[in-house]
Amino acid sequence: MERKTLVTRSMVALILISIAMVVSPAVNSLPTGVGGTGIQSSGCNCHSAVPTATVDITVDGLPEEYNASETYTVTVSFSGGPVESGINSGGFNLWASGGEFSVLDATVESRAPAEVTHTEAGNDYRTWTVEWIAPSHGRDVDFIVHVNSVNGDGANSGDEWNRYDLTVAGSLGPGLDPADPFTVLATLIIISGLLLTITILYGFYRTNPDVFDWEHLAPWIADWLTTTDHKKIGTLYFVQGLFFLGVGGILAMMIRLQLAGPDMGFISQDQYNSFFTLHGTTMIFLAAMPLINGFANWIVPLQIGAPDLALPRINALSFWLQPFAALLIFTGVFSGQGADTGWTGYAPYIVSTGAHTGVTMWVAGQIMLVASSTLTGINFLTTMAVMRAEGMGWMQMPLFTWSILVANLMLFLSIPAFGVGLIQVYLDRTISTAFYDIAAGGDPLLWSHLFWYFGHPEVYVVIVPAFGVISEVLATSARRSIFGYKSMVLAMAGIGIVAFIVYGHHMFTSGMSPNLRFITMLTTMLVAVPTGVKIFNWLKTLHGGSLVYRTHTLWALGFLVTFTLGGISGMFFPSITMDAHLHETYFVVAHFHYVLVGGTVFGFFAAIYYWYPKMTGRMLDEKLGTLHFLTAFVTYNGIFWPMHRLGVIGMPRRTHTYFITTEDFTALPEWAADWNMFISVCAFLFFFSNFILVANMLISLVRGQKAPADPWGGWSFEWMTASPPPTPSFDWNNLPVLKDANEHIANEPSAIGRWFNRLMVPEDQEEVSH
Amino acid sequence: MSDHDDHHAPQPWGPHDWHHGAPHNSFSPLFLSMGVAISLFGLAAAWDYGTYNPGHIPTILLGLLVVGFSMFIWWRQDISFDGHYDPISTGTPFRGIQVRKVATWVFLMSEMMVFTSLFSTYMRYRLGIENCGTVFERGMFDPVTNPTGWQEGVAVTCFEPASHLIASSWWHLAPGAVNTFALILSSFTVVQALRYAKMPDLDEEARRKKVYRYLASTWCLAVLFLTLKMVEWFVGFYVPEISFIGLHEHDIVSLVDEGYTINADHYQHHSYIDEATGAHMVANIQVSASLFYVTTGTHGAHVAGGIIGLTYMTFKAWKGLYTPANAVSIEYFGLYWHFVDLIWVLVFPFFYLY
Amino acid sequence: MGLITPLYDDLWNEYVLWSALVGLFTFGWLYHHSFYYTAKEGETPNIDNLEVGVFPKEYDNLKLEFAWFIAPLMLIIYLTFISWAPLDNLWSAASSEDGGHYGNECAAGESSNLMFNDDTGLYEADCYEVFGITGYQWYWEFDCFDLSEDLCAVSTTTIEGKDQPLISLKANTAYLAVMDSNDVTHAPWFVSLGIKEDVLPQQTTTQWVLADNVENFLLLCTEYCGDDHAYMIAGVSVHA
Amino acid sequence: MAHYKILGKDPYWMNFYGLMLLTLIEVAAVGLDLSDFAASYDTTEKVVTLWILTIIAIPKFIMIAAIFMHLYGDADSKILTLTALFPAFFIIIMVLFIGLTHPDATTGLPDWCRPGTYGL
Repeated sequence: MERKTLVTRSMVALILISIAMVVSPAVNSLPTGVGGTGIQSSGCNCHSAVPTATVDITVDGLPEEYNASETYTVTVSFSGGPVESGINSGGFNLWASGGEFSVLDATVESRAPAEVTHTEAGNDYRTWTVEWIAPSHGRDVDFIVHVNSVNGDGANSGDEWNRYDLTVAGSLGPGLDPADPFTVLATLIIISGLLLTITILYGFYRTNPDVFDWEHLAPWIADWLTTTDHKKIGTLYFVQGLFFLGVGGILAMMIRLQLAGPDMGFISQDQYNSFFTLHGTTMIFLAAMPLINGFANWIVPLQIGAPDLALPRINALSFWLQPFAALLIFTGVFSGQGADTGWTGYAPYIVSTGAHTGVTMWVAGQIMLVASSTLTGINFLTTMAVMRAEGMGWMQMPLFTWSILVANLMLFLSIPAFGVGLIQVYLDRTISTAFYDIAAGGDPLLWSHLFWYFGHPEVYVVIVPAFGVISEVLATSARRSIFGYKSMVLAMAGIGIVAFIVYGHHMFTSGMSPNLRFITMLTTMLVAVPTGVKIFNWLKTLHGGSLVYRTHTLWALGFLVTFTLGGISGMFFPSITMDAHLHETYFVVAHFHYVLVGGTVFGFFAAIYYWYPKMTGRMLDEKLGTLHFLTAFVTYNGIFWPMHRLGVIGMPRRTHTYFITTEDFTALPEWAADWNMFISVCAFLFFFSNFILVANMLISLVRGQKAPADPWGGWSFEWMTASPPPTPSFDWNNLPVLKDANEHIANEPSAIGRWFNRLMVPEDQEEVSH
Repeated sequence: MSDHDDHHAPQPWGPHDWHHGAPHNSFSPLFLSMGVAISLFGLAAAWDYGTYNPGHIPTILLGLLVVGFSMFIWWRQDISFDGHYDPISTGTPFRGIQVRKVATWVFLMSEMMVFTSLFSTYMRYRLGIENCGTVFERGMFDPVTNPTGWQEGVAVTCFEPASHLIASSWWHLAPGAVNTFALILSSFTVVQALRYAKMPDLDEEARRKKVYRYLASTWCLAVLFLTLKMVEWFVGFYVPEISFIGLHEHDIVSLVDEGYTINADHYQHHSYIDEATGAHMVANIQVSASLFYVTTGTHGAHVAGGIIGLTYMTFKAWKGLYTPANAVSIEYFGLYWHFVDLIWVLVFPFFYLY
Repeated sequence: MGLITPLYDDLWNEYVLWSALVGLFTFGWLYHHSFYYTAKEGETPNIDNLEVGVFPKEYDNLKLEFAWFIAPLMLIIYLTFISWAPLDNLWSAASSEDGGHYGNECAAGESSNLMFNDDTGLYEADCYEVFGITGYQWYWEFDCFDLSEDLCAVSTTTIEGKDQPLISLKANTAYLAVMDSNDVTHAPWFVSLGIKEDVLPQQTTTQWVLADNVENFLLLCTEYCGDDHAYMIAGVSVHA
Repeated sequence: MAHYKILGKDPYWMNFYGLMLLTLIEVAAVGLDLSDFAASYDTTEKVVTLWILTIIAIPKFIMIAAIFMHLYGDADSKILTLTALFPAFFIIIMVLFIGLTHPDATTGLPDWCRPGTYGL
């Protein structure tokens, strides 16, 4: 009985989710929806329900086969239907799949380059003439003509209409229809979703091939939907993060297609704006952050020797807020009303009626993400503060745990500013408050301040966990303890503090208070110090070590290269004189992709290869891994290295096209277009190279070698548990105790140490534990 | 098919088995997220730049229903909690303190940042936009003698603090002042509830009554707070004649009826009338009104959230389920509630008085 | 590389030099260690005796760590110092009494005489002219105030098949652009001069437009402003 | 829980009385006509009121935090006080950077960083 109700109820939940998933992206962002009158499909049905065959349409002037780019004079006329009265006799609509119409007289107006219709004045005729300029591509062109035969009484009754289709051959024969970018995007996302579903089903099948039936599938799914176990939630985060990494990648590919050459017409301006906005939002909030949370969920409790997180149910809540937020963020994308503000969403554009209506939903989705991040922050900070195993002081925590601690501290102290800003925008856009209403005295820079107060710590939140990963991976691979553990921790803490006082460098050219601009110029320079310490410490760790090359080692070394490059290019921005030129160019794009892809994503790749055996109990394939590293690393640099140059010579970011020097004006040199093509090609190669990783993960899950508890020889607690670890991860009644290879713990603390101890350790423990 | 727990299947809906470390599955997070998303969607659909589309109100209600349902699951799983497995910290600086108490404090850290953001917004606008009173004192426009003055019929963009209305008369201030006392009193009742729940030498029925009554009065005070807020914002009230203190019968008009709204681009106030000519200064005060309503509204939303929690706790106390062992969960709520009170200590002088 | 303005180029060259040095140092170190300190095939030695459940032996050297705390610090202090003086030039005060580099606003007929002083590494001028820029969704509007035709002229030109505004400026003249926006935030980027500053509605911002070379180039919008942002361009023509 | 007394009485009650008293003073400060007092200090009534309100808000704040929220007198008070004070730095930064700055055109480097004699 109990199992049965469980199944029924989970099914209800599943159905609700499916409905939400199906409906939400299809819902038009309010209040306007998909444009277009639908005349091509439904005809002029206001004049009568069905077409009348006796209305006879003739189209003169079109050849059997057209010559490319030649101009033809086309006459549309008809006979039949009600008697002509001289006034309001008829109307027409002529649509072509290619070429352009140009209007000859006042009886005709153009609705689109390849669509013409009659004007008010043209209503009195039954013959119209236009010019058609044939396309240059030489493919067949379809024409669709609709005519209304009208009786002139001013009402629609008694009118008749008909439709006539014809095709004009081109020299190259029929061509493929150009794809609508929305169709491409939707198709790709649906395919990804299907593949994901199949993978999940296959995963279930592999768990127990004997019972592949509904009775077992339903509770299995219900268990995943309701789980509060940190490892399962971590896996859910991975699934979400990798899925959206793919979606963000698809968006990036469409952007790169558009930018492959100057003035490409693959996607429209409008679509471009909405795609780059969603690319940014998706990659930061729906791909990078869930991946971080995935690792944090999996590894942090294992590393500190805790059976689970401090607040498991809150943990489940922080995860489930994310997919629903994603639905809101993507609302309106396919109807052309997706958010088009850039991920920074600068005011006052974000609250203006000129922005797409989907912006409201995008803001709403991000409000949910703010809630999710806050809850995650509370959960992890509490866990790390209170659930460390005996013997593990702050300064004995593994560096990955430290990095998550610093990241969460930054995140949850800064994200309320963003949340408040978002709520202000949300209210401005719904109930019409006036926070960013410029006419009422609103200050557009307030949004920038609130956004970057969060936004700058946020980019460190994304990179710092990668620092932790690299520290673990490099030390273990070099078979050494990390060099300068304390300075590593201090450097991370320093980055955490500095993050809050440098955000003004995003606003050097924004009209912000000059005092603050100058202060942040000085503080931003400081960022180089802790990052420099970290990089040198990593290098010194290798010294005298004995590097064992595995895939995660490769990725870690690759991280060192790309992150150092990204760090160096970052040093150009705090100098305001240079920033005045470099701000908002492809130099910036190159810089932050070097640190966010070369830093964060490469860090994640290292982490996946490093911890996958622990998570699944199977080793990943080293050959495929090396192949993945080589292809991805090379193509990655091919994408972003040339962008530095493009930025310096004057290519602005967030633009749908770029301008090549003409006789009249200096703009980008011609080779800039070649480099853009090169970048686009590399981008596709990079995109596809990551399928090697996906394949590796799936194949290894099934056929991989069984993993031992400690395959790489690390020291922290996660290697103590079996692979995969049991649930609960450690026995509540028999928690692990950390030993220490150093002797200093036994030493007497110094005077400051004694004061600190007195401050930090409650004297009377009886009091507080009842 | 959930695997490692040998002794019971996880129950995603029903009461928890509070056995330590056993997976305690829950549908609540899933439904809560779904409900929040539906409500936000409905809210954005129902209002579009101030245009109201009542057709989408059911969507909001549906969302709130789902949220309510998820809270119900959550509470159903929680009500059997008797404090026996309240996790205790093992890490050094917090050793011995309840884990969830630490979590509550960490949560309050982020709440501090929320209100700091709101106050920073307030300061920026308060200092950045000229006060309406200052503009008025500059006098009427004259191309020669007073080129910076205001003109009849032309709206001036300026900052009009709500306190100009509220602190203008004792009766206007009354709801806010009563609210201040109500919140302090409710802080006190919560802490009393905690004290009696913890008192070890109290018999069960006496404890049940004390805790239940103190929590219930907290609930009432919180509801009183929101009610008075609504009166002050939207309703206004009637003042009877009390002749021996010289009070005459009149109505106190609500802020909204005074024209102090987020859409007030032609706001007038009786003190902004030029005595010599009788001309009105009109002002665009949308920013100041937005700030007032959203900041005090955020605080109000926290009170409303507290009421939701209190409803459940009062119910649990009425059932007599608080014992010295799990009394500390009243403290978790209490910390939040005192924090809301603290915020009011700042909001009240800066939005109602100054 | 670069060749934007001397102000920018000097800084750029210095930064690129230091980047190259830091890069060479780091990558040299990295490549040496990653090839030199390598385990033999199939071997997994354990140098610091890492053991599961034991916090590893500390491996540090305070002097070294301090050294590479100080080294980047010195470098950034130096980089801040060299960025400082050009910033004063970029953000020059608008009158010579306040330490401005471009004198006071030109009287009628007075010539600006903008030139780059190689000794100080800064631009200097006797006086400056003022013109206005206003951003609209999605076009630029220039205002020459009462400047003569020679100093500032506004017309239209065809760029990529569309009519766009064109502003003509005189070479070797310092201009102060006084900027405003009609709707949302935009930012005019004088690409060949390497400068940009946001224009904000209901607020005035300024920037120094130091037209020193004869050149025709594009002015692009570099703050995202909506649908036609990419095509919000104008021509700038600097004549002798 | 409180294990101490204020003036020999129960701390919660005493705290409650104290808070009520301070709030009454606040309301009175707004209601009373302080313009003469303000004039004697060469300032306006608004300024005086603001000062009174700010000064009273501080002890109220501390009383609630210390006694009702148990940041005084409990075994865990010290560490929880430190936890509560942790965001102070970030709050100060936000108030300074967001609350107290204003958009401005760059009419020269800020005065405090133009010694006038530097150069390359």
